Amino acid sequence: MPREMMYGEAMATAIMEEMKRDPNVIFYGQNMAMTERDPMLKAFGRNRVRIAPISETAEIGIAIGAAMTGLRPIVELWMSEFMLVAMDQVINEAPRLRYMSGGQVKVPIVLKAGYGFAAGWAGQHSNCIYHTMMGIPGLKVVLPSTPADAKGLMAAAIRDDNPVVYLHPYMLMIDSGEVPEGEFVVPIGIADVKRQGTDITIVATGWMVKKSLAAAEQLAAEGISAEVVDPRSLAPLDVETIVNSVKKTGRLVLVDQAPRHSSAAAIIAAEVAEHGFEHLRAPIKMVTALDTSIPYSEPLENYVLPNEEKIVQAAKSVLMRQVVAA
Amino acid sequence: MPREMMYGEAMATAIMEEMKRDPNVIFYGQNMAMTERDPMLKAFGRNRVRIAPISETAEIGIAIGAAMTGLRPIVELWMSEFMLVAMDQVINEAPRLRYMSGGQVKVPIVLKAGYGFAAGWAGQHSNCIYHTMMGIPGLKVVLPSTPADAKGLMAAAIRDDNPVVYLHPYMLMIDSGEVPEGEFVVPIGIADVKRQGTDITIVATGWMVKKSLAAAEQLAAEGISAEVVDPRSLAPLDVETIVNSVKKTGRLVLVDQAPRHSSAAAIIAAEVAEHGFEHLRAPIKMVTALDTSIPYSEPLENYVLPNEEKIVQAAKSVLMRQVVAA
Amino acid sequence: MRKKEDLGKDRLIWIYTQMVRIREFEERVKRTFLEHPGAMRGHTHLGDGAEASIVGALATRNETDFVMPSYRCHGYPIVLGTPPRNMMAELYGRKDGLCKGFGGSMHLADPARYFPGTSGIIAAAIAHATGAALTAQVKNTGQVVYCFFGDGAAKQGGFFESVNMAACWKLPIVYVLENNEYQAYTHISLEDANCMAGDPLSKKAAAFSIPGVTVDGTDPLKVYEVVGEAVDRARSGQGPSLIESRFYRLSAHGNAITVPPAPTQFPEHEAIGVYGNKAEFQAAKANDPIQRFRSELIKNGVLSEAEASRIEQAARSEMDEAVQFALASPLPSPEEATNYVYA
Amino acid sequence: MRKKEDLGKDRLIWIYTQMVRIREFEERVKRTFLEHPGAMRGHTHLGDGAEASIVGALATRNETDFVMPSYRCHGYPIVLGTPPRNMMAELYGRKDGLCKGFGGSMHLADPARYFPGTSGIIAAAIAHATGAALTAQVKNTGQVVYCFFGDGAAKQGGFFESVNMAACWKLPIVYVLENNEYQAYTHISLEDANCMAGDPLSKKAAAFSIPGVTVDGTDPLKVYEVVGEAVDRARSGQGPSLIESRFYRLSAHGNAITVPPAPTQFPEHEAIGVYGNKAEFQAAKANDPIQRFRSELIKNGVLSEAEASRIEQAARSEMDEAVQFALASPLPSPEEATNYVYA
Ligand SMILES: Cc1ncc(C[n+]2csc(CCOP(=O)(O)OP(=O)(O)O)c2C)c(N)n1
Ligand SMILES: Cc1ncc(C[n+]2csc(CCOP(=O)(O)OP(=O)(O)O)c2C)c(N)n1
Ligand SMILES: [Mg+2]
Ligand SMILES: [Mg+2]
Repeated sequence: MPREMMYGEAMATAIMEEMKRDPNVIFYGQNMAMTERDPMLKAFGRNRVRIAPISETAEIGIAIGAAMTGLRPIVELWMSEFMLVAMDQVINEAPRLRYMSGGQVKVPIVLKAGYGFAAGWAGQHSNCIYHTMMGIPGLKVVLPSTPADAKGLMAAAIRDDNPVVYLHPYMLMIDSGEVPEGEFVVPIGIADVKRQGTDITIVATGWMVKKSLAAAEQLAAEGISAEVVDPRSLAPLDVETIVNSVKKTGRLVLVDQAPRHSSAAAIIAAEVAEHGFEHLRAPIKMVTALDTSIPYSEPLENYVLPNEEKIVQAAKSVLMRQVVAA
Repeated sequence: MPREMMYGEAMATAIMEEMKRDPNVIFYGQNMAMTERDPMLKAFGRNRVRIAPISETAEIGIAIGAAMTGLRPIVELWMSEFMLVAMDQVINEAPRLRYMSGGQVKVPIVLKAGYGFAAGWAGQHSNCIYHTMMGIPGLKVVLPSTPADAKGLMAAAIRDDNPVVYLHPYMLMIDSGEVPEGEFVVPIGIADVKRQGTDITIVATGWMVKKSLAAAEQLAAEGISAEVVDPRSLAPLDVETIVNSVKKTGRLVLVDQAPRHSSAAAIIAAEVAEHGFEHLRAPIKMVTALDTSIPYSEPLENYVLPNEEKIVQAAKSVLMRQVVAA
Repeated sequence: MRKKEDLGKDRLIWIYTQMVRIREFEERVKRTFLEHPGAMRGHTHLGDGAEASIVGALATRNETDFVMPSYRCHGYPIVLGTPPRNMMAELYGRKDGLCKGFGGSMHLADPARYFPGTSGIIAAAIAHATGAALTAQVKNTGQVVYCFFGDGAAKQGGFFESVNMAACWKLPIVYVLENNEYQAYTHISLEDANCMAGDPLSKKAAAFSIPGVTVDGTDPLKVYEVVGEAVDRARSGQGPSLIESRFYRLSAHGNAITVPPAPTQFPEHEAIGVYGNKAEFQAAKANDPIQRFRSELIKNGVLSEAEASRIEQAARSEMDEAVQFALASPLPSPEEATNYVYA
Repeated sequence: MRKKEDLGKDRLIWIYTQMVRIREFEERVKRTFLEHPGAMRGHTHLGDGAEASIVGALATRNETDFVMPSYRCHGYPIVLGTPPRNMMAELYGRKDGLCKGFGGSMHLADPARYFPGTSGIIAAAIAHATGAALTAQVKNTGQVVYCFFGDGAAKQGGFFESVNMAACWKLPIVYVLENNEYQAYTHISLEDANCMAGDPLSKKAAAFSIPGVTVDGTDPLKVYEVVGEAVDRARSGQGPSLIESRFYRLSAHGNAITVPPAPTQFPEHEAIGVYGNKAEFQAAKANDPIQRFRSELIKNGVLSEAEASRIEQAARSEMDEAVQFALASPLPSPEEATNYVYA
């Protein structure tokens, strides 16, 4: 039976359930489980639930070593940018140790981090850094946009035998939705069509899914039927579902919270330009953050980030373009 | 008067000349200038040429702080992957401090690093990590493919008032070429057409330029005229020159030493899919490393990396495809 | 060596005045969360409790010495002479903000006053500060760098790397480890190995064979002496020192983290809100460095009760005016956002 | 506490045998660069000079204890019982290599023998080793982790972060800092603040309030005692120790870095090649830990000259055979490259 819950609660529920299911799962990070009142701590004790110092390199590196030797650690990192001090562990250790050992070890870790807190956190706390983790063979990256996906992908990430970066948009933390109770696993690597449509495909991730769905409503009011596809996992990327949508609509807008060249949008656009080219009836269009850091002041921040209006405009401009057969 | 020199010497020459020109330029890194016989040390002394411990975070962070207060540091990092332990300094500090201060400070640093040493260095020393640095507003990334560009772009990087990551392909270190003597600056952000052609555009960077030029010769022998474009700088990216080439040829192959989704190729493909779509007469095709880490053994490594043969095949396959107007 | 006895009356009053100005600024900021909800965005961190440490340290400073703290950065520029009105306008995200509304609370910068900028990433600025010391050394300017960072930051690798390099290169820098007992919501006894062993954090200095001293950071004059010695050492080419300044953060780590438009305010201090330890917090309050220094100055005849009140009143007016200035300043226009990306 | 006097004759001979096997393996590898140029690709680093330290440390080990060194990793698995033929085949990039040709010299792994794998990035594996200790603690297995890393690595932030966490969590791990006087081409006196002040590197332990001891790493029995105490401490739940083991690397840092197809070989040791300090190198050679331990054992009647020769001959044959095995093993087929990306 599904139950209404917030995104944040959905993640916590999945962690709690998976820890009950598998005694090898452990969970630690900074500023968590400070006191004995903490529910995780109550349920699993200090051996499996720990508090860490501000030491991301060690926190992640320790998770890797623990995973190599039989545990399944989840590391709470809070904001994905904090991983940048430990990026070697994330993209040059965790995903490569198995390969370099000729398949002898596995590294089942989950790195959990929020991102894109577009609420005045300014230049160093509001960014999207998933581009640094895409195209790193061995590493998986998931990015749920609904409470149900948040639960199901967390369960999948914990059960996965590979390192998984689990990114959640801060802006969705208190959004509510129906979440299946009990065992519920969303397989990693399968995109989800969040809204059916026929005239144009909008591909978006995270918070941008919400914005794209809102834009799709606006477009619908003007008689335009937009399909909204959420890859849900950036690595591996479900190119097939996206190309199938483009096959149907012939037009593609990509929405991404990151600046253009650090966006997942650009990667997806490239895949479609190679594998879906024949179906495109107009140029691809990317709606991304502007090429600036994220400014503090609200009007500046709003100006830089994608929004419904920009998405609607982009969709319309693509629909107005006719392909000129060369 | 140009003079024949190796890539490595061209870089060193530029550093030497710029240090003579500007007393604010300093140079340090690990395992350099160990003894008084070092030519840089002889010329500039221990105050401006230093040896550093294995502390990339501090090395780069110190460069940033020195740059904020009036110096122009060049940091020798040897292999670009070593920057991953300090990625916060590279993409979340250096390029953002100016913006966050409302334009009050500037951070003129050069981070010099080799990359892609495809010579059995295996999973952690052979990678390309430029994708982590693209789309970071405020950060410039250059990637010269010839000795002349190596000199001219180093000079430009040192003179630039912004943080510049200067990446040089290890595989080109002892390649020779004509290099102008004395003042020679290649502006950052201008692509170079390394070979004129009419049938197909090949865009490639670094070592892949050499491979693409070789592939173009093979294609020429079969009557196919390939244009080879080297962006030279990945940030900012000269989309215009690339689109102009596509305008002429109608077909595009992108060659990149990185796996598909961490390649610059994908970013460029996305730009062309948006800004050059009407000129494309066939799908874009990317020739990248396979989706694996780089294996140690030679036949495995060869299998994973792009080579002339793969480029030639890709070019031919694109030429065989006819656009199907939808 | 500097002795607190050498500090004249004016200087003592200056120290008290700066402490009060910092406190009043922070109190004003805190009130903003009630008076103008939503006006301050993101995450704001206050320096109340740190005043004696900040001002005692900076009282040793030469006019061109660099000051480079962490993201908890309001206190320092106030001492350097940065107009609080521009600081306040920055926190309000206004055009007349110190950083034109681009940086906010965590990223104040006033390079003209030797305050080159701050970082929101833990310990990142320790390396930047060390770099400023490199500039001073390379250019032989005689400047010293005052680098401030938290007890939590002393668990980040970049801290160790930076201090080792400063020690190897004998850079003119003083590292002030501000031990306020907490890193965000975590008490230091849960995450620092020195502390867990009952040792002072200044023991970390042994890792670099540099002087390491722990000082009572609630007493500005003790801080003055200890930092003064380290500054003299740095300026004379003998390299860095590590000073653990112990005091207590008197407000919560920062305003509550909420998703807009949900309102955000400063919650109770973690000692109470998280650990249920009222006694710890009340003891710290009872030891408020400002009250203590005030009593001392009055007792020693440096200040009369009336003079003290006048100083406090002036600070209150100054910070009131700062808020009025901030409120009157326009928001930046959206298109300005594309400025300042490249130099 | 373990005393070297308690080591029986068999165990002493075992120690000598393992030391000789490591040396012979490394000599064989070095010769490969002359005998089969191009066969070993990338960068290869040898452990000659470290034998006494490696074997003395591992002589204290229980059968299921984890061993986690840096990229300079050939010596350890030899002691653990990993067949040198598979190690050699790995270095030759063959199908029968320990890692099937995927890892090479810097990335040996033999998890079945409690050798989970290594990293080519400085200090990265210090955190991994600490993680293995976490597994041991969480699962309460009684295992201890032996973590080896270089003097250079002790300047990387991840080292400090890891040791602090191990100390806070009282993890069962022993950190052996292998001070071989060089990080690549740089002498330690140029980059370590302790060393520059004339202090031992074990002083870094003070940053975590854990025991820090410096030991003569050219004497396996001294290492045995000092590491043994730290291991006992770790196993009994008292947490980590830092041991600085001092010895001298007897070969150059690694084979020369060249661009293929230019040949690569081991250059002269940096003491000579870079610093022109022949005396330093010759003194280290004269103090070769293997020769010294051999003489000692013979002097003490543990070993006869003939027995010693037999051990050496056996090691030579074993490593000769390893090379033959490697040469006979096929190269992997190209398409295998896409294996092992995901579990
Ligand atoms: C690398 C990194 N990790 C985590 C954080 C989140 N964070 C922000 S403030 C803070 C606590 C810092 O504590 P401390 O250094 O003691 O400074 P204080 O706040 O007490 O002044 C943390 C963990 C961060 N900003 N950067
Ligand atoms: C983060 C990082 N920086 C730089 C390097 C390059 N590097 C490889 S080995 C080495 C020297 C290591 O010295 P040490 O830790 O003393 O170990 P040793 O080689 O003496 O055993 C360096 C700097 C690296 N691999 N990783
Ligand atoms: Mg603190
Ligand atoms: Mg060493």
